Amino acid sequence: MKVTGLRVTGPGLIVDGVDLEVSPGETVGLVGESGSGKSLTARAMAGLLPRGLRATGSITLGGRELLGAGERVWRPVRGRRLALLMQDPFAMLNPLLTAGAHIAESARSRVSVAERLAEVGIDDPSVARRHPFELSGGMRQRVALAAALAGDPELLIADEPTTALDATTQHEILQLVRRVQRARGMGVLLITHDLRVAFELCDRVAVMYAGRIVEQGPAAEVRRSPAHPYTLRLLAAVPTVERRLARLEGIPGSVPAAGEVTGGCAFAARCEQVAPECTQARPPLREASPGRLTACLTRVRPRAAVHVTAAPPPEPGPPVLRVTGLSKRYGGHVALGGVSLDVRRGETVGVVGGSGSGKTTLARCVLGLAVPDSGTVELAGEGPRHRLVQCVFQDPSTSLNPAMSVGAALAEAAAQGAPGPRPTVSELLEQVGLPAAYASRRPSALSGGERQRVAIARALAVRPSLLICDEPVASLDVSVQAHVLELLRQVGTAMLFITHDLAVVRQMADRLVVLSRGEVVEAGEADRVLDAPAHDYTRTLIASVPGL
Amino acid sequence: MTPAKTAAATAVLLLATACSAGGAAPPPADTLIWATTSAPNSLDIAHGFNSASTLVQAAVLDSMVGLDERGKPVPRLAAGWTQPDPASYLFTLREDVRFTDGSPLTADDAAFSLRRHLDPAVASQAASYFTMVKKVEAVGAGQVKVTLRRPAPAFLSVSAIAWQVVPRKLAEAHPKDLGSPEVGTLGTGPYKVSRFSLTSGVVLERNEAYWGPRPALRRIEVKSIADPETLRLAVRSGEVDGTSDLNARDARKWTGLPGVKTIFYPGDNISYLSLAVGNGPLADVHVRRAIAYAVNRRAISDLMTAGHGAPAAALLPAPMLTALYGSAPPPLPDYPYDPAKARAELARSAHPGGFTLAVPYAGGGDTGTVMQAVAADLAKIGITLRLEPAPADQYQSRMMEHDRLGIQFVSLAYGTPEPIEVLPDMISRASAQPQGFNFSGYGSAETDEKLDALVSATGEDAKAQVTALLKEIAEQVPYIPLFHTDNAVALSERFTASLGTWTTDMFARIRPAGR
Amino acid sequence: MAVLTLLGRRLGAAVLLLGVLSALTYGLLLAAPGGPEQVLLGGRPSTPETRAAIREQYHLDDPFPVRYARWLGDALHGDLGTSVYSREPVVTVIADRLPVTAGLAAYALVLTVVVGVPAGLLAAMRRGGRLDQGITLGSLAALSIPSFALSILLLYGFAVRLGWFPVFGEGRTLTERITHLTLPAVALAAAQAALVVRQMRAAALDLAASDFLTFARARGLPRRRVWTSYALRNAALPVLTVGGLLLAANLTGSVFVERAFGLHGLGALLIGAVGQKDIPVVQALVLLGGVIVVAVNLLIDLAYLVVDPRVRKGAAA
Amino acid sequence: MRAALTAVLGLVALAALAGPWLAPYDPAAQDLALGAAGPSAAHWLGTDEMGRDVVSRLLAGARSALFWPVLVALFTTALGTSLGLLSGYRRGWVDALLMRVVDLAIAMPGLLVLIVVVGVLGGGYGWAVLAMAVLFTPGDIRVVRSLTLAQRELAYAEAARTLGLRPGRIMFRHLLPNLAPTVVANALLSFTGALVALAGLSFLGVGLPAGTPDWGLMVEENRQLLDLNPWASIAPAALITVVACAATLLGDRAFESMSKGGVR
Repeated sequence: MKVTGLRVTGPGLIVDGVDLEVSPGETVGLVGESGSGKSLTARAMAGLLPRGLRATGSITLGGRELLGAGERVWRPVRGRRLALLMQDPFAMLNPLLTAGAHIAESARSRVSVAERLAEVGIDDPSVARRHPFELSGGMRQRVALAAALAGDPELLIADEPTTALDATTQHEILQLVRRVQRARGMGVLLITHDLRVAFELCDRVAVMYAGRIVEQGPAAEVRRSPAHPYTLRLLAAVPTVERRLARLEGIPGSVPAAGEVTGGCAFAARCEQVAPECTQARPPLREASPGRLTACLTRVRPRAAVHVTAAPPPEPGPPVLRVTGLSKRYGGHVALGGVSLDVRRGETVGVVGGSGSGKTTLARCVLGLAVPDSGTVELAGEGPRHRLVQCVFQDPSTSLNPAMSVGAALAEAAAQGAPGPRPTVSELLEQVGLPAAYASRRPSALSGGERQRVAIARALAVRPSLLICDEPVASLDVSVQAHVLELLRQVGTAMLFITHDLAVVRQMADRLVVLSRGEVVEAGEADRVLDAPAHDYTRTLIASVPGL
Repeated sequence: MTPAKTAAATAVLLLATACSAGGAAPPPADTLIWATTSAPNSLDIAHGFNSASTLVQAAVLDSMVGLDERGKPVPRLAAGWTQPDPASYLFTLREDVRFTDGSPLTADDAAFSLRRHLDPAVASQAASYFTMVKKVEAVGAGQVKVTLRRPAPAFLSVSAIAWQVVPRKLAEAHPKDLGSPEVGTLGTGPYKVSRFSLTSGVVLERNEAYWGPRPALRRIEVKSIADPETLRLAVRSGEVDGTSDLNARDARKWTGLPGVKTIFYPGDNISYLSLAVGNGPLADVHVRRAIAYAVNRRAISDLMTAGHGAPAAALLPAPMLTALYGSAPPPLPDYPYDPAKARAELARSAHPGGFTLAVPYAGGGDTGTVMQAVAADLAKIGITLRLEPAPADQYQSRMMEHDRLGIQFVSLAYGTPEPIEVLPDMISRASAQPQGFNFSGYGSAETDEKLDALVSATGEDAKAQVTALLKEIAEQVPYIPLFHTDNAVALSERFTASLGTWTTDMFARIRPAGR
Repeated sequence: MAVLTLLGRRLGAAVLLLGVLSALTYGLLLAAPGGPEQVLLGGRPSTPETRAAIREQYHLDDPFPVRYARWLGDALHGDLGTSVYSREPVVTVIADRLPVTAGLAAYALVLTVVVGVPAGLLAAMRRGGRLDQGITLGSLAALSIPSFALSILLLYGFAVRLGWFPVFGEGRTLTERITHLTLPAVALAAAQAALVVRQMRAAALDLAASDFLTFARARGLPRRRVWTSYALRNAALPVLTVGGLLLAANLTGSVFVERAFGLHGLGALLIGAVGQKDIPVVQALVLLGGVIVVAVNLLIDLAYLVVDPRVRKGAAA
Repeated sequence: MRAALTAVLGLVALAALAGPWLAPYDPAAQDLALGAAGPSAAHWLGTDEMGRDVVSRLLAGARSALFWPVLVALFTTALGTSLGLLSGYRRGWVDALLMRVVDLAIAMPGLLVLIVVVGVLGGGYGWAVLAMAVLFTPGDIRVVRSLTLAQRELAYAEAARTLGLRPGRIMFRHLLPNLAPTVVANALLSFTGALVALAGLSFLGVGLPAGTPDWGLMVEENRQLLDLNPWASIAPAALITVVACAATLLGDRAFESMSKGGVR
C-alpha cells in the first residue's frame, strides 16, 4: 500500500501531506503523540474516515487508486486485502454477536472458526460461543484480531491495538501480532504513541507530528540516531525501566494543530536548535541518508547528556502511613487480601501491579473513599484525614471539575487545610510551574499536562503529609509525562505512587511494593526489586516492558 | 424525495388502503341513523330517566296514556278510563296487544309496571312522579285500578311519561337491572330492540305486529357521539341523519349545513337563576330584586337561544303557561332590565354599596356562559361575583347536596303541561332538603299548604292558585326566570318530521321524505 | 430459571403497584364531593325513600376502610362489580370497549414504527442534509402539536372537507374498523412517531460513530449484514423499550383522540366514569392500566432477554 | 428558523408579563351583540362567541400558558434533581427506598391518574399541576440519579471527597453544574409536557373554568366556531404548538451547547 500526499480535512486541517508505504511482509510503525493525526491517517487508509472529514491525495493498493473510490470498490478491498484493528477491544465487537459469529461472518475461506481462534492463541473452542462481554480485554482483542484476519488480508492496520490493555497482556498481543505477521508474510502498519512498542515490533518507523511525518527510517537506526529534534526529544522523555534517571526531560509547550503551522516546521516553536529559516517555509521530507527521511533542515545535534548526580535519597523519617492487614472484598471478588505496607516521611513508595491487582482499592482505602473489611490504616499526624492525605488521580480529563475555574478549585482546596497560614492560589500555581493568570481559566482551556499540574496543586493545597498518586501520568503523552513526573519528584512530600508502568516507577520510587491479586508478592528497595526480582510475577512484569 | 413528498406518499398509501370503505353507499331510505350526545344507559325509565334513554324507551315501550298535541292525556295502551271517584282511576286495557316476543299483554303486567316504581328496592328514578299513588291492582282480565291517596289531576299526565308497560315476569326478575344492555327489555311499542350496547349503540327494528299505525321507518340506529362538535360534523358529512341534541344557541352553526334542515318548536323548559334566600346578602329581598333588575334577560336569552326562545316572564315553562292560561297570562310583578332601578333597589337593602359573593359554578357548558354574563351585569351595580369553577359533575353533586348554594343557574325540562310538576320542586320545604330541587331554600308552612291544595285543585280553581304562587315568587324573588328555549332537531332532508312540545315518541313522528 | 426470578420479582412489584393504585383511587373517589347517587337518581327529583334505599344498597354510609375492603374482597374473588351507570358487569363494560382502544393503540403503534424507524434512520444517514432537517423539523412539530388539536385538524380536513374518512365511530367489520381508525391512529401516532424518529436518529448516530460498526465495515462485511445484524439489531433495543412504553401509554392515553373522533374506547369510558363516580368502573380501569404497564414492562424485559445476550447471561449469573 | 422559534418564546414571555398593557381590549369584555365574528380592523383575529377579542385573550392566556407549565417544570426539576442527587450520591438505604418509590411511581399509568385526580378533585389547574409534578418527578429522579452515579466516580468528585468537602457542597457545587445540561433539558421537557397536557385537560373539560383566557380552553371552546371565526381556535392551537416547539428546540440546543466542554 502506498500513500502519497494524504491530507485529511474536517473543520480544520488535521493530516497534512503524509507519504507512507507498506510492503508485504513488512511491519511499519507510525508513531506520534495524541493530536498528531496518526489514527485518522489509519482510518483514511481503510476508507473509513468519520463523517464530516475528507481525505485528498492518493492511496493505492497494489497499484489501484482507492481514494475517492465508492463503497463498491472499497468493500471487496476491506477484509480481503486490508484489515483494520482498532484500539478499544471493549467497543470494537458487536455486543449482540458471539465471538464465533464475528469470525465466521468475516471469513472468506473455509477455515474453521476453531482454527482461526487457534491462530490467535485461543485453544478453548468454547470461546467461539461466548459473547464479548464474557471475555477479558485481551481475549476480545484476540477475537477481534482473528475476525480481522478471517478475510486473509495482505495488510493489517493496527491502530493502538494494545493501549487499553495492561502491560502483560499488551506484551502478549504484540508478540501475537508479530508471530502472525511473520507466519502470513503480510504487511502490518502499527499505529502507536509508544516509541518503545514501535521499536520493539517494527522494521521501519515513521514519526508523525502535527499532521505530518517528520522522520522515517529503519527502526534500529531511528532509535540509535534520531534525524529529527522531535524524535530526539521524544526518546529522551521516555522513562526507562533500566535505571533511574537523574532528570526527566519533557518537551516544553504542546503539539500545535496541523492547520496552524503550515508555513514552517511544525516543531519549530518547541525546538532547541531552531533557526530562522525553520519558520519561513515548510521543510520538505528529505533523504538524510539512504532509507532515512527527515523533515529537519539541519543535522540534529545530539543533546549533551545531563550528568547530574542523583541526590542521595533523603534519610527516611518516621512513618506517615502504616497499613496493616488490609482486606476488601467486592461481592465474591477479593480486591485486597491482607495488604501491609508503610510509607515514611520523605520517601516515595511505588505500588505496581496489573489490572485487578488491587492497587487502586488500596489507594481508595487509604483515602477513605472505600471502607476496608478488615485491617487498619494509620496516618501520622493530627486532624481529619483530608489534611493528612491527598491524591492525584489518573485521568486528567476528569480530574478537575469542568464547571469550576482553576482558581476556585484551588481556593476551595486551600480552605480545607489546617487553620493558620494557607497557600494562596498564585503560590500554588507557581509551585506547579503554571502562570498565575491560569487561575481564571476553566479546565477545558488547559492541556492534559496542565490539568494534572493543577490537580497536583490542589492536592498540595492542604499541605498533606502523604500524597497518593494513582497512575498520575498514565493518560499523558510521553513528552508531557516527563514534566509531571519531574514535578512530582520535586514535591518532597511522602508519596504512595501507584502505577502499572515499571519504567515510571523506576524513576519515582525509593521502595517498591508489587501487588498481584490483592496480595503483596514482593517488596523492597526499588532498585533491588527491579534489578533482581525475586518473584515470578515481578519477572513477568519486567519482561513485558518494551525496551528502548 | 423531500420530506413533504415522503409524507404525502405515506398519506396516499394509507388512504389507498382505507378509502375503499370511506364513502359507503347511502343507507336505504327507511333506515334512520340518529345520534345522541350521551348513550342511552337503560331501556327502563326506572333507571334511565334521561333524554337519550327515554327517546329509545318511547319507541320500544308503550305507555298506558299518551299526550295529544295540546298536552291532554289521551288513550294509548289503555283504551279508555273512568274515574269512579276523584282519587281513583279505572283503566281498561286495549285488547289483543302482544309483547314483541308474542306473549299477550295482561292487566297484571300493566299494574305491576306502575307498582314497581313505588318499590324502594327498585329505586326508580320516576318514583317522585308517583308519590300520590296508593294502590295499583289488576281488576279482572282487562282492567287496572289505581287508587290515589287523594285527588291528583296531574296523575294522568305523568303516567303518559313514566307508566311504561313491561312484562311483569321480566321486571320482577330484574328489579335493578331491567333495561340494561345485558337484560334488555320487552315492550309492545312500534319498534323492537335488535341490539343494545353502550358502545356501538342501539338498533331498532320495526315491530311488524304493532297494534297501532304501521311505523314508517324500518330500522333506526342510535349512536352516541359525546363531543358536540364531532356530532355536528357527523351530521354535516351525512353519516348521521338526525339528532335532537343540539343547543338552540348553536343554531347558527347548524342552519347552514347542506342537506340538513333544522326544526325548532317550543320546549317545555325553563331556565332561571336561583337565589339562596338563606345566604348572606341574598336573604335581603331588596338585594334579590336589585339582581332581578340588573340582569339583562333579553341579552342572555338572545345569547343562549340565538332567537329560538324568549325571555321568561314567570317561573313556569312557556308551554305550561299556554296550556293553563291560553294566550292571556295574568299580570305578574316584572323586573325589566334597568340598572338604575337595580341600584335604587340595592340602596334600600342592607348592602347599599354592593357586596362580594363567592359563587361556585360548573366550568363548562351553558352554566359557564350564563354565569359569566350575569357576573358582568351584576358588576355594574356593585355586586361582585367571585366565580369559583368546578367540574360539571362535581358542581352538580355539590348543588344537589345543597352545599354552598348562592346564585345558581338552573335549566330544567319537563314532560307534562302540569304546573304541579314544577312548583313543589321549587318552593316546598321538602325540596329544600339535600337532593331536592328547591335551591333557593324559599318556602314556609304556608307555601307548603298552598302547594298541597294545588295538588287536588282543578279548573279555574287551579288556575287561580297557580297565579297566586307565581305572584308570590315574583314578589319575593327566590328565583329569577331567565328564558325558555326551543327544542331543536337537525334532520337530513331525506326525512320529514312532525314534532311538537308534547311529543314523546319522536321516532314515530319521523318518516322518509316523499312518502 | 432467570425467567422465573424475573417473573417473580415483577409479580411482587405488580401486586404492590395495583394495591397502591386501587387504594389511592378509591380514596380519591370517596373523598371527592358527591357520589353515585346523582347517576342513580338520574338528576331528577327523588323521594326520601328512594334515596335511603340507594344509600343502603350501595353502602354509601359505611366508612372508607369498610367499603374499600368490601371492594377488594370482591375483586380478589374476581368480581369487579357492576357499573353504576349502565348496570352491566364491569368486565362486560370494559370488554365492550377494549377492542376499540386496543385496535387504535396497535394501529398507532404500527404507524409509529413503520414511519418513525425508517424516518429516523434516513435522517441519521443524511445527517445535516436537507432531508435530515426536514425530518427533524417535522418531528419537532409533530411532537409539539397537542393530539387533540391535530385530531380536530384531521377531522376537519380529511373527514369533513375531503370526505375521505368517516367522521366518527369505530365501524363493525374489519375494513370498516381500519377506515374508521385511520385518522385517530394518525392523530395518536404523530407525537409518538416523532419521539421514535428522534430516538432512532440519535441511536443511529451513536451507532454510526461506534467502533464495532466501523470494525464491521473494515472487515468488508456486506452492506446488508452491517445493516441488519449490526445497525438494526443494536438500535432495536432502545426502540423496543420506547415502543413498549408507547403501547402502554396508548392503551391508557388515547382519551383525547377518542373524544375527538367519537370513539367508544377505554379513555372515553374513564372520563365518563370519573364524572359519574362510577367507582367500580374507574377502579377496574385503573387496575387495567396498571396491569398493562406491568405487562408491557415484563414483555420488554423478556424481549431484552431474547435480544440481548448481556441481559440473558447476566440474569442467569 | 431556530432563532425565530426562540424569539417566539421571548415574545410569549413578554406577553405574559406585559399582556395587560399590550392587549387592545379587556380579555373578559363581552360584546354579546357582536358575537363570533371574523378578523376585522377592530379585532385582528376576530371575536369569540361572547364577542370577546381573540387577540386580547391570547395575550392574557400567555400568562397561564407559561405560568403553570413553568411551575410544573420548576417543581419537578427542583425536586427531581435534589432527590436524584441525594439518591445517587448517598446511595445506601436512602437510594434503595427512593428507588422503590420511583419504580412504583413510574409504573403508574400517568394520564389515567392525572384524569382521575383532576376529574375528581377539579378546581382549576392546581391539582393538575400537583399531579403532573408528582408524575414527572420520578423520571427526573431516575435520570439525575444515574448521571450522579456516573459523575461521583469521576476523579474530580473523588478529589472533592478526598478534600473532605461537605456532601451538600459536593452535590450542589461540584456535581450539579455538571448535570446542568440534562437538568435544563429535563426542565424544558417537563415544561413542554405540562403545556400540552394542560391544554389537553382543558380540551376534556376537566381543567380551567369556562371563559378563562387560556389557550387550551380557547381551542376547545371556539372550535365550534370553525365556520364563523376559525382563528379563534386555530390561533391558540398554533401558539401552543409553536411554544412547545420552541421549548423543545431550546432544550436540545441548551443540552448541546452546555454539554460541550463538560465531563461526559
